[in-house]
Amino acid sequence: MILHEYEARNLFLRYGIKVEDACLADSPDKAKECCRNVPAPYIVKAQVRVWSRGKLGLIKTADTPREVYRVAKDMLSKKFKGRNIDKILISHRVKTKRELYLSILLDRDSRSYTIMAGTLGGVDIEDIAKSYPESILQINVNPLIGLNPYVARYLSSHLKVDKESIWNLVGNMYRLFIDNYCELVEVNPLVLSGNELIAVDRKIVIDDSAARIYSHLRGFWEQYLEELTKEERLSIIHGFSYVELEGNIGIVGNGAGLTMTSMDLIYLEGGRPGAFLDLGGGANAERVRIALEILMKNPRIEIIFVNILGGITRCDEVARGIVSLVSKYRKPIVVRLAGLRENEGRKILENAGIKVFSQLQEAIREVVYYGSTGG
Amino acid sequence: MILHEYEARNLFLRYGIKVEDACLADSPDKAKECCRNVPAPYIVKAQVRVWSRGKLGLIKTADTPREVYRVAKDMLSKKFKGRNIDKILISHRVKTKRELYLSILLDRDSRSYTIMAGTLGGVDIEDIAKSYPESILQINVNPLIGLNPYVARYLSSHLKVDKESIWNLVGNMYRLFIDNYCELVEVNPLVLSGNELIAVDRKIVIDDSAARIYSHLRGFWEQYLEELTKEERLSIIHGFSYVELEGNIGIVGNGAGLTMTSMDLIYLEGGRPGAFLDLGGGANAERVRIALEILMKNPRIEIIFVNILGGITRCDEVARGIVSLVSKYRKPIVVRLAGLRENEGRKILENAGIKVFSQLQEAIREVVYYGSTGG
Amino acid sequence: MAVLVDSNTKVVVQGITGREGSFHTSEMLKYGTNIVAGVTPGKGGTKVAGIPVYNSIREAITAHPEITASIVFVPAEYASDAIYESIDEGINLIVVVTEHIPVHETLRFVIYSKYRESIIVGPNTPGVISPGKAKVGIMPARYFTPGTIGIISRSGTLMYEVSWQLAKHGLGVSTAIGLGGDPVTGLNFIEAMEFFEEDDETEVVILIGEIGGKQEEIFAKAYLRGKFSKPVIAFIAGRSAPPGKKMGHAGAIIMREQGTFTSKVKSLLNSGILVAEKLSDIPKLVGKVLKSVKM
Amino acid sequence: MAVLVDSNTKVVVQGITGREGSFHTSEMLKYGTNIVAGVTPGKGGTKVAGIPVYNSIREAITAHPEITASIVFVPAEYASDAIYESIDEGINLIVVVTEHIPVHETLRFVIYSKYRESIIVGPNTPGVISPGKAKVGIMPARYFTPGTIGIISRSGTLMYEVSWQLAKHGLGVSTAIGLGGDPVTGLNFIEAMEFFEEDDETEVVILIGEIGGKQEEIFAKAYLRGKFSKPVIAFIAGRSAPPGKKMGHAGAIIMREQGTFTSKVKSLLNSGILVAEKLSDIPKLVGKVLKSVKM
Repeated sequence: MILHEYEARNLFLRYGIKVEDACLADSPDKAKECCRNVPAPYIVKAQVRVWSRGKLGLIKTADTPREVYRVAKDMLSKKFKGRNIDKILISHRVKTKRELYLSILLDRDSRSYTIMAGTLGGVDIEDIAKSYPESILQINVNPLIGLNPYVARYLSSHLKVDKESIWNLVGNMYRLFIDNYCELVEVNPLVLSGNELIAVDRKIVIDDSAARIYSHLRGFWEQYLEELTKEERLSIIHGFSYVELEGNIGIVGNGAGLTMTSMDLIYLEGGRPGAFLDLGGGANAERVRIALEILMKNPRIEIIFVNILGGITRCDEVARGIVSLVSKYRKPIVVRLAGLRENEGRKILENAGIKVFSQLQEAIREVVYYGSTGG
Repeated sequence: MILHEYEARNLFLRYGIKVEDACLADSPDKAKECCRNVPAPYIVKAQVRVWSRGKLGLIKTADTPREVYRVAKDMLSKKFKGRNIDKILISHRVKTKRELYLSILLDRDSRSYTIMAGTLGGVDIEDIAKSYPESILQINVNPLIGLNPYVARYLSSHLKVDKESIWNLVGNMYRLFIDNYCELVEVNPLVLSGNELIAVDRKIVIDDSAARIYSHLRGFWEQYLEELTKEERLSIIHGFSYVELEGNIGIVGNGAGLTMTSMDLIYLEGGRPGAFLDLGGGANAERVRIALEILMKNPRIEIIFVNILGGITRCDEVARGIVSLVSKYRKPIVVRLAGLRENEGRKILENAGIKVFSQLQEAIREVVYYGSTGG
Repeated sequence: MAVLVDSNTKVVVQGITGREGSFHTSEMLKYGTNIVAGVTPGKGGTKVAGIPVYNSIREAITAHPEITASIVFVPAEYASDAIYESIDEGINLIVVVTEHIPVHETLRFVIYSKYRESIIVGPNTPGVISPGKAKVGIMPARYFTPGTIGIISRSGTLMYEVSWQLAKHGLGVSTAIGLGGDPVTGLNFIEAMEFFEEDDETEVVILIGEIGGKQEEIFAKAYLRGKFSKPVIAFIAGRSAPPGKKMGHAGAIIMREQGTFTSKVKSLLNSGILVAEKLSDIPKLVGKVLKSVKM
Repeated sequence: MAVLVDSNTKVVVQGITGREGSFHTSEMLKYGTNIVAGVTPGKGGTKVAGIPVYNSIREAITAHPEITASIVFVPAEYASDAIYESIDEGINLIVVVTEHIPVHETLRFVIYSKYRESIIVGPNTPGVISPGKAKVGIMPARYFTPGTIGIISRSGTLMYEVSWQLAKHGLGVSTAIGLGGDPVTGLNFIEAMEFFEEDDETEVVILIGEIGGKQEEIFAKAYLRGKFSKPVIAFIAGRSAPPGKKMGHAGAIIMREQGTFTSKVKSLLNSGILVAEKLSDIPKLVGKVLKSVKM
């Protein structure tokens, strides 16, 4: 889960990291009021969980409280990905000598943490990595060892900042990263103002699995769930992976690989996937029913493809679950089913007029055909 | 360095571990006064840096303040290994349900820490290990991982104590162990009184190398140095290993292996080693001179064997250092010398009437002969 | 022969008294897997499917010193502790079925397992099966028939699917290893391939990858350098996945992680590895390779 | 052939500008060791004995990617940091001369080096010498002549002594490894022996142990189990040491550590290893063994 920037800012503060003056607002009036405590000039940032807000027009500058009001009003009236923008952060625009970049991330491939330090901050790090790779220093940190003092030597010499300041900063960021099970802690830009290092914009990504079970992360997790649609929330509670796409075919499968492969095949055959729903492990009848209901209620979805390669699941149970829904929602379904009591399940479905396949490829062709003819 | 028990007790307190009521005294009067704050019955323990004080008669019980006074007077008038016993600890004798044993040590061979937990505490753990090995549970803890919760499960089930209490205790002991660079943290006995675990007697050994360089250990280190003889202190400052033995031959060598081997050979030839002094690395002329002076001043030493296999050391310099001392102290010296400018060194020594050998075995025979004839 | 598990593997089940643990203990026993003990703290002295339950791994090993492997069904909150317990007690192979273990915890115990020379499969894995010999996992047995093809898969259900398609073409599997769907796992493609490279019985290996991470690219590089001699056929799921989305366990799509479908397929092809466009192409490709191997 | 170091070894000296570092850099260069760079933070850009100095290992490796080994002269307070730096930058062999590194720190970086597959020799070691090829250490060259005998020693000066006695009997050394005098070291006897076991040139190995710890006993057990095929001759220092005393670096004599002279000699003899009573017996024993090897 990507934290909101204001949540990240609070965490930075709690770990003793210097941040800019700022104030959270949920209305243009509140935004203007914020300006009493935050000195001009300003930067106004939409609080949405997304990468590269700058490129998306979700970050604006303002020089006066009046301008802040105007920008705030505009921003708060907008939608982003179907949701209202309901919070904005009014930050002081820090005067800078230099803008730098600093992040710690979990690198799955090297089985370590990676610190990235860039001499060119304030812009998209991926662009910088392409155009000026030598401006970025990478240091791997082993999780069992933690930060060694040489890290401060390396950072100080690359970023041309005082060794003690950068050691304090990276140490605090590292503690934040570890304590909160982060996949990423990023400061961009890290501003050198006078002799102080200020973390002016930040991004934190927390591991969902940790947020699920550890009480000190519960606040972030609940805030996150609250912002989801009912369907997305339901998916998370049941451990589904649910992604909405552009097309009209809804895909349910057990296992990410199998569901993705179904999607790939539909795409290769010319169909248009409209939603991806991975049931995860344990495809029992109840879970299949809940998942199907999510897709049934999605207005973009015209046809549903269910791909259950169970083995342990009882197919007759799954079949009964499917049948109970079909009569209620009347969207066509194509099922590919295999597992325990497969024949019994097939009979139940076929009696309800649902086409059942045991070969994946055939099922896919059927779905795409249905999908392109509108069912 | 073995900490004094009262130092260990203070550390335990600082790490939130429950200990018995106690009071440090340096006179019989002070000991009696202690009894105002420490409830009867009592246990009086000499504060000396040694293993198994019980067996050595350095721990006595007392039931009344008057008895404490008597025991204290007796104990404080004694010497231990040539030094006055100048501090005693007056402890409350805790009523116990059961006496247990718990320690954490650094195990060089398994490259890990080891937790040892015994159901039979209050007696010598080595005796217990021989007679009742099944009463001791061992758990290895990897330094990069630290304590896992299962350790509490194992300890609780072996010691038959509440899981949460033992988890707290072992966690605090572990932090103490790590923070203070301990080779050993031991509680014996660990007393179960009511439902509380009380660390009634303790032993801590701290790594000298850490005590040398880390400021938070400096207090212990300086106290330790203060209690040494001038010669021992000098040895430590210069990084020598100095051990006094029973015989009359003083042995100086560079490198523990070579010095020990010299000692072994003298012993095999029937000589009696009286002191062992390993110069450690870097046998330069100045270090050789200081080391020799320590042995020259030791009244038990009648003859000195110097074994320098330098290679990089300039032998002529070493020789001049030796010669300057010989005239001053007049104890016979046998030298085995090899290294840079070996011949020049040999000449200088021989001119001063000192026998020089390049073969170890021959030199040893000469020393033993000298040693048994009284020089 | 087979890799990782066979009829000599002696298994302890961690979390045996739970719903999943007890169910799959029965299933594994039915398949012939040699399960000798179970562990659930506080449930020592009971039995599950006739298998004795102990309070700790040490108790289990004291009673059954022949134990060589563990399978972990312990819930995410307690899974790491159970895994450390097994590593510390010297168990060689630990199959972690548990889902949703925080990735920081996985990172730590995976690194530690390398130091202690324990092999961890998973987390979030269906496990390992050597058809006809033993399964230490939760895969449905019916899709697997014995043979000479090794399978290494990041996805569980795709592993079943592929094995099934092979079976329908008369092709069987020596061992199928589910690496597990989490971003960090105990075995990766290279480490799993090392076992197959050493296995006399395995003639060809199918590698089932997916978008996210760079494991497939790293494997391709090692293959190109000549680290392995056996032929490999690959399949990558996720060609149609929109960028920047988490598709199931396809891993956190954090920026700077390039593992796209295109980059994976490109580096595999570049290393002389056959890449199947569709799952259904795999048996054909295997057939071709086996013919060339035989020559 | 030789083990660990030879004329292809490219060395960086950590702490090159210190008194010890600069002196031994010259000595190693005189011996022919291939030293290509030195590191001292803050002293980058200078030279020592003609060798360029860098601020960090990464800078040194960027300028000299051929570096394969490091020798560490950094004082105890900063030594661990320097060692982690070298491990993390992928240096294969790290020889740690520094004395008095706290044992908790050594424990940590030694464990870490195993995970990263770096070889650490020491701390508190004279280093490694392959006579006639290279020395990465502080041993006096004059005592070593080339030959077919491997030496593994916990003591530095005893290693010189033994090599010298061999030389006087016309016997030479393939490689001599000083394990280091500290209680915990990177290589132990078994790990060092593994290198010699693989080395075609080494015919017999001399193991120089001392009281304290149980390394010699553990080695003996492994030898008894048949882990090694080459003949081993052992010598143990400390037969006359009084119990419970620290004799130089002979290790912390913490209670429960049995490593006495008697237990060591007993288990070595028990494993079929010849044990020399006196140092001066070693050449004779080697001669005997070599004769039987030749037959």
